[in-house]
Amino acid sequence: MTSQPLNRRGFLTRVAALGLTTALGTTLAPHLARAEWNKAAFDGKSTADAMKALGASGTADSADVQILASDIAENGAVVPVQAVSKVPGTTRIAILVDKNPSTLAALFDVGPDMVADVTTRIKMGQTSNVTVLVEAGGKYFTATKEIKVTLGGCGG
Amino acid sequence: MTRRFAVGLATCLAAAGLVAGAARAEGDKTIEGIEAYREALKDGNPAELFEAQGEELWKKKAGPKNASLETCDLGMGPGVVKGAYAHLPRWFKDTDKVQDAESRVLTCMTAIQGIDVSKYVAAKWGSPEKDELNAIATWISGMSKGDKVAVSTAHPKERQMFELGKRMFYYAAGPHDFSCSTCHGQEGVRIRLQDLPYIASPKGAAAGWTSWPAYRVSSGQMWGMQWRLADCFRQQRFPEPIYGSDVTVALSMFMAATSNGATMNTPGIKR
Amino acid sequence: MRKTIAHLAALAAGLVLAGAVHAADGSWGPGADDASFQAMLKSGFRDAGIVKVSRLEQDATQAFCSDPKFAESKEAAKKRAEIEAANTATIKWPSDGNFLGDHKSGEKIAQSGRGLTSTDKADQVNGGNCYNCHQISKKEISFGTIGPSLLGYGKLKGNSEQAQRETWSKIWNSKSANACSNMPRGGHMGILSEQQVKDLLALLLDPASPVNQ
Amino acid sequence: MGNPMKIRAAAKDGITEVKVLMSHEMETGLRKDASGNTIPAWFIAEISAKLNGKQVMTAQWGPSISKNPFLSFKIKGGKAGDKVAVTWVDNKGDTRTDEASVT
Repeated sequence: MTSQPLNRRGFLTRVAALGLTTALGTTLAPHLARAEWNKAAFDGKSTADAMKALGASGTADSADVQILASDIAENGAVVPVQAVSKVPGTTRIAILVDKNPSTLAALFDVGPDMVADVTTRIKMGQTSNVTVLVEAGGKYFTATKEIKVTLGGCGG
Repeated sequence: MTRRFAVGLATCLAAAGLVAGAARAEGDKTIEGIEAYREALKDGNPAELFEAQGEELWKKKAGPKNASLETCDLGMGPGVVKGAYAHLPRWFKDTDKVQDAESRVLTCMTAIQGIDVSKYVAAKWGSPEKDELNAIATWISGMSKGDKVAVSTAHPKERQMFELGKRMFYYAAGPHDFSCSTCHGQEGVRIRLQDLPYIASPKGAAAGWTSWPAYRVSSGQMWGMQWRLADCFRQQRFPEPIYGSDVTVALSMFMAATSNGATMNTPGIKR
Repeated sequence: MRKTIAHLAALAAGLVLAGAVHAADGSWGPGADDASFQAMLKSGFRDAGIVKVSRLEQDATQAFCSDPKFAESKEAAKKRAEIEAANTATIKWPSDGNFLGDHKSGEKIAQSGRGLTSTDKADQVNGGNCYNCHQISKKEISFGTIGPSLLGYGKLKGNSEQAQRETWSKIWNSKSANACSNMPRGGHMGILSEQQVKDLLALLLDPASPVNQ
Repeated sequence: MGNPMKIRAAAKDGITEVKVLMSHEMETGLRKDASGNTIPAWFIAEISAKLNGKQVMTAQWGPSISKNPFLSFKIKGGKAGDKVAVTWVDNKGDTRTDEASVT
């Protein structure tokens, strides 16, 4: 267990105070990933928008891409989604929720040491299509599934 | 219960017959979907994050006496946490009261750490104070995971608490005439898509008692039984039950003792 | 409504005493150890938001139904009928004689479970809580089952004045027909306005309502 | 620096499955507080994992990931006793790393 050295936190706090960070605060955040945080893609308001920002063109549905999720989510705050690609040479997997204000939920770089099989939990504001987008060898493949979001509890 | 329910609604029941076939097919699909959803959630319960916090709080020196809670007696002797939750609520000699895990922790915070717990009792749900209490209860409950519920009603005060809880369960009041039993007084019904355990039955009591504290995915919050009960009362349109008060312990006693023999599955995960 | 409660509280006090006799066989339950129970209620709750502890005071119907074993018994038959009659007497019929409002508004009221909780504001428009317990429109798959399905309700029941009056009395004061119904007394307890009850009636009875499609 | 993560890593048939629970609010930036002010976005933006010090997984997240996030992924190779380290960085620049042994 290691935690952030205090001096850098202090620095970031000061930076934030000066208003140098953007609304999403990513400009000066340290980067672990190879790529910069893809603001344009995460700002996408629809699947088409986000795909465009990700450079995905000529996408095609593929049986080698799987989206595993229940048909109905009892609560939109937590919707488990598993994304699997059997496409050889998969390098990226994205999970997109068409009707969310921020359509792109997650973007995984699939390196040589990784199996193209990831599970996470997403928020869904309403019933929507959820798409798994896979990039392999410069080509793009998708699988889409509608997940219904229901109102649970007493609504009070 | 079934009878009084049926009387006034006979006409409506006839209407239901008309469409039951179509509704059932649709309903089955819905239930299947919900089952799959619940199954997927079980894989990683964020309650674990709160258990870790609770353990840390238990072991951390705090309060005017700068002491940890590690000598707190939860009924199995000072410092024994393993298995304690499965035997709570119970009567404690030092307080001459029946206490659940959460009210007992308040006693220990007062006696061992010298903390004035009134601020914890008064604090709103979701406040840092209540979050601490919830985390501690979560950890304590996890230390009984897999144990059989074994709550005693042998002591007269335990017996009394059980009976008072049972009576409270059926107490109807407020603008909606709701009691606990309005929703939890019969087998196999639900609110919206939420299954409602019939808490006066051993199976239903177990479904409730053995799965709280639970992580609520709807709010991303960790709820102990005290919070669970408080929110039931809120939706019953009742005033707010005071944290750790007899009325909350009595209901817990009724539920826990009714579920005796069931296996603790805490902390749980819920919608 | 407050007046009614105060009035009925007196009745309730009488009932509680009667209960003590019924529980004299040594068992617990209502009537037994009443002092402890009242002390527990008094020390166990506090005001929260718009909800005051005075809400714990029961009217005669609530007190009677809080002992379901007795309330369902043969001995209680007379009392049950009295309670139903008292509740029937509270029903206020639509002031302009029109029973049916707008079914679309009715659907919204049926969907809403808001109102009168400690986290609601005083100006919150109360919902009917209907879908919490009933299937109503086919489109809504998230419905409860504490009450019977109301899908096709008007199709079966028709839209005669008698059907309207029966449905109105059920929503206005459910305890008029069944002393200990699980259903709230929407009109009587001031949960729903007259217009809201009209809209709910339209949802259930209007041939154009999705309930009857 | 947030609260500790919970990491479980289990090796089976040459694949190590890693399950991670993180403690984070994951605010969308769209919600309003009681007084009507927008609660600023605050979410884990980047996440990565190392197996015995070698980077094996990187991802970018947006505010559509649930509060107290859960992530499960699979690494080729790995055996009991290997170390899996997971690091997140949020949009405020806060970061946390936790480690677990493969079982």
